[in-house]
Amino acid sequence: MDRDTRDMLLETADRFFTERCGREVVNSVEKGIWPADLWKEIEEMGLPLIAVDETKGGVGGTLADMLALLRLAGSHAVPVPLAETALANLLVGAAGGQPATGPSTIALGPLSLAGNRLSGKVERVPFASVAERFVTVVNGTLAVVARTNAKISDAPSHAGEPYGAVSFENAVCEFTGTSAANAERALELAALVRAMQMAGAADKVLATATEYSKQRVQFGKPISTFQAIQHMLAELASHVAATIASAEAAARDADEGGVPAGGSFSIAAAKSQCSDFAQKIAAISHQSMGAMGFTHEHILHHYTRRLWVWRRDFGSESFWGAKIGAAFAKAGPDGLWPALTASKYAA
Amino acid sequence: MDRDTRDMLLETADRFFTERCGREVVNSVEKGIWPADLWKEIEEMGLPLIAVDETKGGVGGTLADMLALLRLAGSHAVPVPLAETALANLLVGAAGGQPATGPSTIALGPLSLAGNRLSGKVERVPFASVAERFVTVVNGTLAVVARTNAKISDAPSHAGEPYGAVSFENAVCEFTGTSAANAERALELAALVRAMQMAGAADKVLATATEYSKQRVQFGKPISTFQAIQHMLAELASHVAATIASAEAAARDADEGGVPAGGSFSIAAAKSQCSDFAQKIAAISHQSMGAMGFTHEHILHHYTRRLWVWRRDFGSESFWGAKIGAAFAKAGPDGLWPALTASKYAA
Amino acid sequence: MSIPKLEFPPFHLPEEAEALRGEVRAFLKDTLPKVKKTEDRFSSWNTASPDFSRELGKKGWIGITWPKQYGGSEKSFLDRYVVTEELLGNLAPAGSHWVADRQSGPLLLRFGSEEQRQAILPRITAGECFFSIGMSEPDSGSDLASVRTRAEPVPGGFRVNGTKVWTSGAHRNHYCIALVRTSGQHGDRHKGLSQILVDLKTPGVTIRPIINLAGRHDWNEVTFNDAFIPESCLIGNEGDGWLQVTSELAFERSGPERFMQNFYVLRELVRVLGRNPAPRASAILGRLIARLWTLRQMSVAVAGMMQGGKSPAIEAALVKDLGTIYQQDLPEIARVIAESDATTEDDLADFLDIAQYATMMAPSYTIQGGTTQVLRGIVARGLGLR
Amino acid sequence: MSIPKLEFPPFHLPEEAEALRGEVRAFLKDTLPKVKKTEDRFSSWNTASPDFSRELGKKGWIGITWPKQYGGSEKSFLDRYVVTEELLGNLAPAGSHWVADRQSGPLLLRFGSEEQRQAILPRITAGECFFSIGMSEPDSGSDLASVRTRAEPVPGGFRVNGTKVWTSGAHRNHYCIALVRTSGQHGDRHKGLSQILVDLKTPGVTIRPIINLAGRHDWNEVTFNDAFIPESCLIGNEGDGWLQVTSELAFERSGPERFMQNFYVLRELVRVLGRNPAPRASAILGRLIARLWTLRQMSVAVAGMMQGGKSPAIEAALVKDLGTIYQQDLPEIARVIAESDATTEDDLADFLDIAQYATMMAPSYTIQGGTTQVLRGIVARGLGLR
Repeated sequence: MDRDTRDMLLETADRFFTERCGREVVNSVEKGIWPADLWKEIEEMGLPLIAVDETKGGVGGTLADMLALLRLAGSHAVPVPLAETALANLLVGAAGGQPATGPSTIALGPLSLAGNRLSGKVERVPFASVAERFVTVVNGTLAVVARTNAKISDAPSHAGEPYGAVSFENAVCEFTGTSAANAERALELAALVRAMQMAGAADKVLATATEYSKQRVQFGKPISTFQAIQHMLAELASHVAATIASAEAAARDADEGGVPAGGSFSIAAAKSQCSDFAQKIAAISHQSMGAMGFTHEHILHHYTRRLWVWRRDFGSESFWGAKIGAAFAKAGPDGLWPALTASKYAA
Repeated sequence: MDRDTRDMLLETADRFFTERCGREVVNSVEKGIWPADLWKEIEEMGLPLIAVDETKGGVGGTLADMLALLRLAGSHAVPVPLAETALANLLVGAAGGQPATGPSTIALGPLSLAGNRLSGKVERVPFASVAERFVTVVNGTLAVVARTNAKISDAPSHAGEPYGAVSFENAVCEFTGTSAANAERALELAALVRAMQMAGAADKVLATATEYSKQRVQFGKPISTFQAIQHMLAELASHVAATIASAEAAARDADEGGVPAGGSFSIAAAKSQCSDFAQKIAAISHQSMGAMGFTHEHILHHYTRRLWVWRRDFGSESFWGAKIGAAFAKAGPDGLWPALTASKYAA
Repeated sequence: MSIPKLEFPPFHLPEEAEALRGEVRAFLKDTLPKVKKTEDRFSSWNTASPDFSRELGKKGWIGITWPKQYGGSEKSFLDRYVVTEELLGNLAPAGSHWVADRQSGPLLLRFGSEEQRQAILPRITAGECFFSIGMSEPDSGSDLASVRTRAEPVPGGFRVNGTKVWTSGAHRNHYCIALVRTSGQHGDRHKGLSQILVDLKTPGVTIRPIINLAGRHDWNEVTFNDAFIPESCLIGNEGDGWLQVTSELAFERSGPERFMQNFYVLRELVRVLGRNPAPRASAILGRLIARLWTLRQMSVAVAGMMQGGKSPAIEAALVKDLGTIYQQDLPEIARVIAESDATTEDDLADFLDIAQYATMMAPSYTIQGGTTQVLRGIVARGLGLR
Repeated sequence: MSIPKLEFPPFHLPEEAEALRGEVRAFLKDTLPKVKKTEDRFSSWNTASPDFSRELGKKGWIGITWPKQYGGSEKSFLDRYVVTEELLGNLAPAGSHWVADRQSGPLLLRFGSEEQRQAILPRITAGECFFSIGMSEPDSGSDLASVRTRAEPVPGGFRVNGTKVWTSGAHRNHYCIALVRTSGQHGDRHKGLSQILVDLKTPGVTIRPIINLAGRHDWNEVTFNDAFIPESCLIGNEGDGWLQVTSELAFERSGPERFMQNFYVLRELVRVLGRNPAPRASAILGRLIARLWTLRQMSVAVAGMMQGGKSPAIEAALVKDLGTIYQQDLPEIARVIAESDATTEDDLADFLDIAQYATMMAPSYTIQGGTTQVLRGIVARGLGLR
């Protein structure tokens, strides 16, 4: 997708999300209502197929195109599994399969595959309760299981999205194929997707808190004029900036590498970074907004709660930090600087 | 010592420290100059013997009296081993020995005693370079070794005080006796002494930073009028308050228990607490004072650097925290609340 | 230097209070259901249970310091302290009577008419009458003096119009004490404000939920539409509202509820780390325990000072500020150490949910009883900076 | 919503720059003594070594972007970036030429007279001429416009009186560029200020050490007592001093020196944890590395924007703010994890000293290049809050 096409697509999507993913929709998803129309329109726009080849009916975008879209989706708290489905479709397409319509999700975890039979259990699968199929990678094989062949135990996330545990008991796969991304890589890509969504959400948190401070009057003047609030928001901006910068750098590195490999260290570092600062972003924004930001009525929590959930999804800062730390420890002190400047795991 | 006597003694000591422990004296100790006159006067006032029985020529004060004095000393950065000597004398007296004149220090660590011969090495012994004798407790025995029988390797602390490593190689002890405080208890008492010194230093840091903010003019007004500075100093006050409160509570509990035992948990908690917040106190005070507080000329660093050194002396927050954590973990969740309200290790 | 010394003189709760502690513990052991891992147990005093409150009332432990003529037990403020901290430490559902016991009752005792006292206080101590506070308004935030709700004098009482927000429990409580403007204009600030006792069933009073970010309904919007409040429901003197309210706020700052709202997390952390954690996990657990112990020492010291007739306002504000910091740190520190040192995967998953919930609730700690900004302003004033 | 979007477009340093990196590394490997555990290695650019700077000058790596006629290499700003970060990453003693290369030279290039350029720049690029900055005064602090040092026009030049403080390296450098008042009154603030080039050997200029809390002598007080400064030493136009200085400050904010002053601590942490740390220790190490990586990505992105002709002032301020936070966190986080996970006791003792030293130096990070207060003010303005 050339730059102009992407910009146009993002602009269209931005307008669409602004119009159609308002507070009410996000809230109703929390009540367990599936926004079927919204999903249908999203499919009609082709968004879940953004990184699927045109030969397979997709939009033909790159990994980078998909990630840019998902950052945007993150800044709108889009309450459907667009991220999960887009990634699932990308992986299915790259494994020689044909992406289907309907919401999909990614289930990565301790699964085993015998022939085309999948077994095992994955906790905290995003949108498990509404997904029509589960896409996973076991070692080097991609497998797709239809909802009917899985056992789902609902456990909504703290953001109210329909997460759940998914069990497969010798479940028949509707598709298996050699995956372009092995299991480890699939997890990296999923983590990167979350990092980009977090960048979008963080951005929105900053905009929301800043705007609020200009509107909210206390002791006769906008709270934005209080030095304590100004410094609070400046500190917030710093943490948001780090989130955005790390996610974008990792997206660039992963895109340059492609689906099978590349940018592994950057992804780990970005997810560690984004997860690390999520709490600070949430805490400062809430502190600056007081009781108002703590109500369900205000939109702030759509973003802060997602940040809290997403920091844990597909590996927390400790998970990715441990990967980085182990590699750098192994390489010793002299390996630190060269690896850091090369954005590579020390070896 | 009754309350009035103690107050009078503290008042006298306060005036004395104010007059005689000014910036120049503290700085000259850093240059390696031993303030012999100061020490002599301190001895003449009887301060190192504050908690030694009158029958042994001491002042006859309690543990609490000694701790109150050492908190005061901490708030003046008294650059001689008053704390170490007072504790050493207390222990020597309580072990049936006769405290001698001259600066002493406490060397607690992996030492072994065979008859009246002491062996082993202790790192970071406070005032090792100027102490005339080293007092230690090995298991249940207190031992005193003269400077001449020890090997001292100078390693000034980050506060510029003459710390050092001390080695004993089958060193003859000038006194051994059954210690009222076993080795573990001696470490507790030393940690408590440091906690009280930290309380004094923390208090002085707050006073110093607050006073400075009222004097220092920027952009045409005292910086104390900037909301950001006000909030910074308020946060500083919170951390100082916790330091003072925890140390004082532990001092009370230890005093009620007496030299051999009592208040063990409170001491551990207080030293953990004081060490835990030392950095925040130092960091905020420096931030509020900018470049001026970073100069050697200003007195702020006499206190912040001691806080940094003292937090590590006789057990860091991790050391004491681990003791507490291990006991509470062993007792399980139901033991937590009863132990906390009883100020006791959970059992 | 002339800045006020911060002192927290160590204080022993008296023997009677410690004896009472034993009684309370025994009672709670019998009365409380086994601790379950539900969000309802997170915050003892945000969890309403009229049944529990009634049982507690039977023991004489609500309004424990009040005169016997109003159903109280005439025990000391320190006895009350012990009951309160035992409720919190044992995760008891103390939400129903909490405000009545802690704020509204004492207010009525101090400023209320004899008629009000006799009518209300015995029902509070019996655990049968629950209160809300109607202070904040949509545009007031921390600026509590900017009250717009108007109580216009009419024959026999007041006609009240306006809106109160963040009114905890109004949907399940009986009364609300509201701060309203009885004279003067909005711009008059502190002047012309009064407190009135509002029966929440009064015609013209409408209660709408304000759901919090976790989807819980604790807060309400209470709207007055020409609601008639009888003259007998004026609390204290007309125009003294601000004075009365500010004396109330001081109460709010240094109690154990200011650092024990998520005590449950610490308890569960002990569980999840098992009986023999690695030294580094022990160290982190121990440091958290040390901080909580310190807060309790500070809080008890403030209670001791208050019992001794002092008004340690700055010290109380410092306890609240530190309590907030601690409660915000706790779930985050616990989360990280649990991730590496939990004994089982299942326990870990549960615990991560618990810790996340606590983190999600943490922003509310800075809202109750004065935001961090307001508190730091108080401390700054105490330091002579403003 | 209309707040400016924060963007840090990922930027690849160009191939030439990366090639240069290899050369610089090879040079440093040959030139630098083995890393010793001394405080002198903590902060590469606070450690002066005229010998090292001369060697670096021989390679053409000082003033690398400047025109060849002044001894420069006419390479890109990004080449300069790589040289800078390699000096820091390899803990090279870059303190002697640091200011001349980074601030003073560029200032002279931009505002200096041809005579000044020809006289000074070639000596800087040769690594033989070192600079200090005379900006702050005893009463100025962050309020840099409140300059009192006066340069009174006299025949042929100025007679200068006043005092500058925090002047790094004045005791070992050749020149100082001072901000002085050439017209108007103290109260005029930004107006009437000028920059002058001061030979530090000028009669009437006295340099006294200001020792820092760690006992190090980096800072100085520079006093002017009727010091005569020739007219030819005025930099730029009379009265343009403030303009020139503020354009200088922007330079200062987002370079790698803003987050790599205590890189040594991270390096040593890797050493002390050994080759196979426990997962929890790895996690903490990895998180620190991730944060440093992020800072570098941000800094490179800002460099890319600047190369592209943009003026990312807010972004640069954010990098500095985050860099400060990181550098203050690093030694404290490292200290705690080392205490539990160092492989040997001896290594641990050394490391705790290193980390403590770094913590002790950390307050200075908020002083250089704008205090945290000033920076947050800049960001707040960028957010449209002031």
